[in-house]
Amino acid sequence: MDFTLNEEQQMLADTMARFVQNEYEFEARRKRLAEGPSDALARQMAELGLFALNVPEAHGGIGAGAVETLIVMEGLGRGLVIEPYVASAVIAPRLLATFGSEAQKDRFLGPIAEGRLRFALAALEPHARYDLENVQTHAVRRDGGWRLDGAKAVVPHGDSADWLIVTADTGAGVALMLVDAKAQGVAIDGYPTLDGQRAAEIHLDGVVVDDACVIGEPGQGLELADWATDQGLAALAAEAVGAMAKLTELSCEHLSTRKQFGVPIGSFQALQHRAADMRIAVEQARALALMAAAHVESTDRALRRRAASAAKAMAGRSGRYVGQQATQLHGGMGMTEELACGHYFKRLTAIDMTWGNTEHHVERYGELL
Amino acid sequence: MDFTLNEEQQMLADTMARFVQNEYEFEARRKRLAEGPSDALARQMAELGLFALNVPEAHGGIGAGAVETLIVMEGLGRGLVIEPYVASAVIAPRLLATFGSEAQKDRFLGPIAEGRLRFALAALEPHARYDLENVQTHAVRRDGGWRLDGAKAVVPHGDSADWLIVTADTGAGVALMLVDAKAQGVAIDGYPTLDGQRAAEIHLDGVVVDDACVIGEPGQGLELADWATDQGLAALAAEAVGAMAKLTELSCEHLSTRKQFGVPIGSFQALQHRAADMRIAVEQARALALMAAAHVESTDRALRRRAASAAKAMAGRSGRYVGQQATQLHGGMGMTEELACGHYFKRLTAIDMTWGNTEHHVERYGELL
Amino acid sequence: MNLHESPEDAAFRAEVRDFVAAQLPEDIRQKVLGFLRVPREDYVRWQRILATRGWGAPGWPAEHGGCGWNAVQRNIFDEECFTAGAPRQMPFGLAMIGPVLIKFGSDAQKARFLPRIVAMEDWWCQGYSEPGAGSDLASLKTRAERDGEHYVVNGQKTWTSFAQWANWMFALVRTSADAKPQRGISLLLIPMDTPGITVRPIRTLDGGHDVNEVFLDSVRVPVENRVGAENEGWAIAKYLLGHERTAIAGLGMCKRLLRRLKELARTQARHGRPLIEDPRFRDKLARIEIDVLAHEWALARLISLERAGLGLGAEPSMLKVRGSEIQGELGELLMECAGPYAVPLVEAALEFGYDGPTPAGAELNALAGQYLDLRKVAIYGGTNEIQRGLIGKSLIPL
Amino acid sequence: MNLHESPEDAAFRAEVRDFVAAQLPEDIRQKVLGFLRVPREDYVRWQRILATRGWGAPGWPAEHGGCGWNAVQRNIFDEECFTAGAPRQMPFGLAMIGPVLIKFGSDAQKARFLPRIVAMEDWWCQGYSEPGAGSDLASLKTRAERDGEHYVVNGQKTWTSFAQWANWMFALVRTSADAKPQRGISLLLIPMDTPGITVRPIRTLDGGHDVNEVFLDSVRVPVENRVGAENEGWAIAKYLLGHERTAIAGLGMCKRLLRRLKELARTQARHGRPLIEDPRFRDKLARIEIDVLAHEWALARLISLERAGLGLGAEPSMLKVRGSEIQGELGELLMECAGPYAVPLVEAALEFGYDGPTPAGAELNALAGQYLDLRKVAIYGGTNEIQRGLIGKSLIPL
Repeated sequence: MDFTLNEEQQMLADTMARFVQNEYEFEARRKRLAEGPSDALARQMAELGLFALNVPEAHGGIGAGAVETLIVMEGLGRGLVIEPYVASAVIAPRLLATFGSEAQKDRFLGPIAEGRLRFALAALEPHARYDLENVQTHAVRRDGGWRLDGAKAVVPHGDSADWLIVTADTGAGVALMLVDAKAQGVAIDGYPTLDGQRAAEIHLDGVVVDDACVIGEPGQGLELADWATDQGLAALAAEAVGAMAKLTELSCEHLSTRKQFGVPIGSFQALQHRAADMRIAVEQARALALMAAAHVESTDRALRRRAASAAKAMAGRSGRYVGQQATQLHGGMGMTEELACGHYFKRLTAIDMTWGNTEHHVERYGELL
Repeated sequence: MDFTLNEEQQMLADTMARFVQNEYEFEARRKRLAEGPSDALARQMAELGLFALNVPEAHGGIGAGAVETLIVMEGLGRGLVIEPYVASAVIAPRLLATFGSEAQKDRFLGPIAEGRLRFALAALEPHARYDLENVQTHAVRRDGGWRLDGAKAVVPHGDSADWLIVTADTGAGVALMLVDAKAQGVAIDGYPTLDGQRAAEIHLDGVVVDDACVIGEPGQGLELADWATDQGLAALAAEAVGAMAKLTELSCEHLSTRKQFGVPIGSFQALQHRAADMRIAVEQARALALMAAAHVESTDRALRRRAASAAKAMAGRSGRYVGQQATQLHGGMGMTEELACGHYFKRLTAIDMTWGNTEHHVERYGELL
Repeated sequence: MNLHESPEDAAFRAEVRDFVAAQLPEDIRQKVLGFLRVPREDYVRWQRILATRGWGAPGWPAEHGGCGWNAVQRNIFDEECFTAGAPRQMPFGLAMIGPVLIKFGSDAQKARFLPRIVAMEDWWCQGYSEPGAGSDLASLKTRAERDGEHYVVNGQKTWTSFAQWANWMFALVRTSADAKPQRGISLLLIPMDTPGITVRPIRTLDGGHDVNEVFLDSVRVPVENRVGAENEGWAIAKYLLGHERTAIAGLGMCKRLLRRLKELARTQARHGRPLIEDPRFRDKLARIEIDVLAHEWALARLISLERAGLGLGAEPSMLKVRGSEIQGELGELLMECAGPYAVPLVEAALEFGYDGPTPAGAELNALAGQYLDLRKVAIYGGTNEIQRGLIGKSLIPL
Repeated sequence: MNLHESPEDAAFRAEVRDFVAAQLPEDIRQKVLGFLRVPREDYVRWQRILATRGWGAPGWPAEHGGCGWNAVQRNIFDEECFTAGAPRQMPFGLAMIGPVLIKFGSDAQKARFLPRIVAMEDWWCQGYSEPGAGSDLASLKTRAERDGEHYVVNGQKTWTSFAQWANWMFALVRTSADAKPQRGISLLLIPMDTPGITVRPIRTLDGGHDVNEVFLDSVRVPVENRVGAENEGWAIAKYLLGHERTAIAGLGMCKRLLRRLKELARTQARHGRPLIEDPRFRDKLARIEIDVLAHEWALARLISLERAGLGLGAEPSMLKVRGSEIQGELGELLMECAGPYAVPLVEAALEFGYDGPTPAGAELNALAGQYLDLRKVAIYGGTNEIQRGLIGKSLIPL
């Protein structure tokens, strides 16, 4: 095993660092937070190749793998970037490249690589909490397609997506479908989330989807949604690592500069030990984010699922610890919007609650023991 | 509410402190540990009134209450006294005084008060773990009595008891019975336990028990066993408080005398904070041991059960924390038999695993939410 | 020992409970229990209801308009009010400057301010902390220079809770530079509408606005507004910080959060059944309820020992630490109840009466903010690190 | 990056696994995995099996009889041996005095001692710690005075593991009193049968006897048994302590304990079904397995970065802390598996082949002792407090 970055990977990491430095320094980010995701920035990210990363070369992409995705996500996490990314640049291209029809690939992968199409993963439902298999959205057969009725819950960036990736129960198994966000019968209620990003409740009321928009076979949808979610989990775990690593660095900086009783508070042993435990938490989360990157493309289903759940559970647990302790170490200022600390804490909290929290993924892992 | 000791209670606490000081100083205890429980010491404890405590005055006892029991148990815990006490001096007299027939009271309570009869609570079975209601011991009716077949597991001090308090399934509910330890068909296999005390596996093979030895009504046995166990739990919780309070004191002493790099290790902030957390753990356990003392005699069944389980769960959790941390603070020496530290850790560990560990009692409490 | 509530105390508890149940306005109750924003007028409304009943100042002696209650009664009162969803009684007047005036104030000051505190005709804020100084009072920088019958105050205060709503501030200022740091401090009472005062909000993680920076730029304060002698403010500050040490246990808040948590655990589902029936979540509920019980009994014991004159050592610090840990955990569990619906945060829905859309109702919408906000309990009133240091040092003779 | 084991490493792993499966004597495996006492001869037997295969000294260069393996291979070897239930290779010869002799020993010393270490013809023990000195080597008190061609050694060592089984001890002694504390230390090799040596057992919490006090009373040691120059032992001691820093992760032990835990969770029941199906216990298993995985990948990453010359900072300390925490928790969970049957402790049943009574079989009987014993991992090799201090200081520029 070799954990060092090769030349291309190092360049990618440097690119991310520069991007964040130029566009996402604290004050710049506050402005972006107030204004919401920016099309100009999305274009810039596309120019950097970030949307082409997971698109195969044959379709105009870079055809990179899970490791490169991890590098990008860690960078986005360090910068607390709010632009929609995971569903459009990781989940959708991988899903379509792996399970899509040739027609779907031709239709979608090019525009994805160019950053011109946005996707959202809309697989969870209002009463399902984190259970993918609890699908109450119904798909009824009608000539050459399906009629969908149902609702999807807390869809990250659901209100800025062009296409929704949706599960629906056909009566003979669940199908995974692409739904045009502007199709008749689609109602998208967007709202802000605690971390300054956005999500949406989505209602499907007699939405017509034709067969060309079904991914894989109808009946295969649950497995595909599970696969797609695992790609997302691996990405979120890496983002969390970036965020908590940066937050730990900020905390250590604070400890070395902030003085009390005439000495830097970092000279107090209890706080040194706390910093050590935060650093250890980051290391554990990073180890499993790497493991997830290693296995998320595996055809061994149990291996893939275990890896994704382990990484997400650890990201949640470590993120919670690091977020809480960073706030504590920053004192009152850590409780305010005026330092970066609290923004990291909020994003880490939101990541934990997305697509299954720590408890959910520990349970999912336990079922695979 | 008044948590101060009245004059009699203060005298009792002083008595316990003197007893421990005279008979159970560390080296003396090591000798006792090698020799096992002592009849002479039991007589001395009887002379101090410790066995009469829970016997009503009408039967030659002191007729004290749960608070006095708590004071005694805390004292025994501080001294790590290995003499059998809880079943004989707390559970049996309370059980008989509350639910026993007049004949049972006349027969047993006097000798109990004088410390001449030893009891053991033998309610749990080999495959039942901590589930009282899992009774596979059978009681079959035969003229004027019952014939018992079955087994009882990890009975504290089961091999030095004169009488066993036993549950048995009559087919029409469970009965609680007193079984003469010397009766035909009773086989008692005693063995040492990790804390230097003793327990026993007990086999009942066609043991004949006559009706006079049934406590309460046959069919009421499960409720009585539950009640009896709760008395024991409250006592163990108080013993644990004594042990962990003393262990915390010993640890603080160690911190103030042991030097490293030329200063007492207690001057290191991280260790001061650890001592604080240990002290807090003791305080929490003490609070609930007091609550258990307040409610263990309550006729409100749910209140009693909740209080006993809460106290035992907290005693287990706090005891584990204090035991582990004390060992850590004592360093290598904490890992040896040569300091008191490890002996406290072992007793606290054994208490946690007796009559339901922390996990069991959290679950039991949860069922009463 | 008597481990049961005395009949008098039980009767008192019932009386408080009945009163709160009958008199607490329903809209206020809903705001408080639903973790919605509570506006200024609600605090005033509730305080006046209490004052009308004669319960405006639980901690004060009767001769100054207080209830003259003992610690047990005060604790019962707090607990019942909190659990029922009453807004907290603002401490700045009642628990801070009030007791200081009673002990150090002139007769004129007492007559002028104390009744207005009880009736909440004044809203006080606290001018203690300064930027960069943390809890280290000796490094106080705000200066007050004598100019005839006035002090001219220049400096900056921070973490000033509700300064935006206050019409009075009590502030520590430096009135002499040559003395050693602890000396040369005075306590001034400053009307917030005095020219030269600027209040700047500090937004907290939950989007809320409780705390502020307060800038003082040549603010003229009459000398008669000084409490106690000039340069003798240190003793007053210490008195104030040592006051009401058992209140930091936060027991009422723990019980309120626990009650709410159990309600939500009954209405929120997981794998198709109520959370309270999920063995994993039920264990968590059991654990935290056991923690709250331990906290309650530890507090009761401390109050009893204190009444018996057995003195307080580091025990209040222990209660502070435990109280904040429990509140932090309850915040986590509340958020966990909401699961994915903890992520949405529609700020407008934190206002009572909001009838716009939220993804899953206002009650879940408020939980993430509440979780974030509760982290502060481990920081304020002396961080848990400071408390642990006090406890540790009290245990280890060096 | 390449996050998959290389084909060569995978083949090597398979080779080791097959070898251990075929060659590890069954009785030894049972003792080790059952937490029974492992006698001296079993360690020797296994070491000789490894030596015969050419795997006696994984960490040594080939020219001294070692395997010449890289860190990845050493880690694979350790992991496979541990997981399969092999006794650990005693570190005192292989990982301590062996590497020291290779670097600092004379040719005669190398020729004399190294082959005997690999074949375990000698059993070495370590004479470092002294009573009251902890890990503070500078305060070393044992004196060695020159008397012709001998040193005469007087003093006391403690925490000497397996001194009762050793025929050689390497000991730090003070050969000069006038220098500053770090100077004036020498390293001597002492035959344990030299007159004047007394070994006193220290019983540990689990009733075991691994560690000892060693008293040295006018023990005469030939000058040729000194390693390196007189008074230059400090550098040697530092070299020794800095060696094999990734081994402190204890990954093999973590995996062994985890495997055992999962076995027990399948055979032990709660509420009538296997523990592994109990949702509460299964969650705990999942959590700890996730922890072990994280530990494994963190170690693999560290080894990779180290090989790439990216250097070790405080990472080994992090692995030490996590490894000890995980082992401690696994010890707790193993004990929890046994429930009430964790309480009995029949010492005789800790010996292999015991056929007397135990309440619930030898396998549960050993668990409480194992739990107690595992607490030591957070203490030895530099306490976790020391490790956390090192990590913290490396993070915070002061």
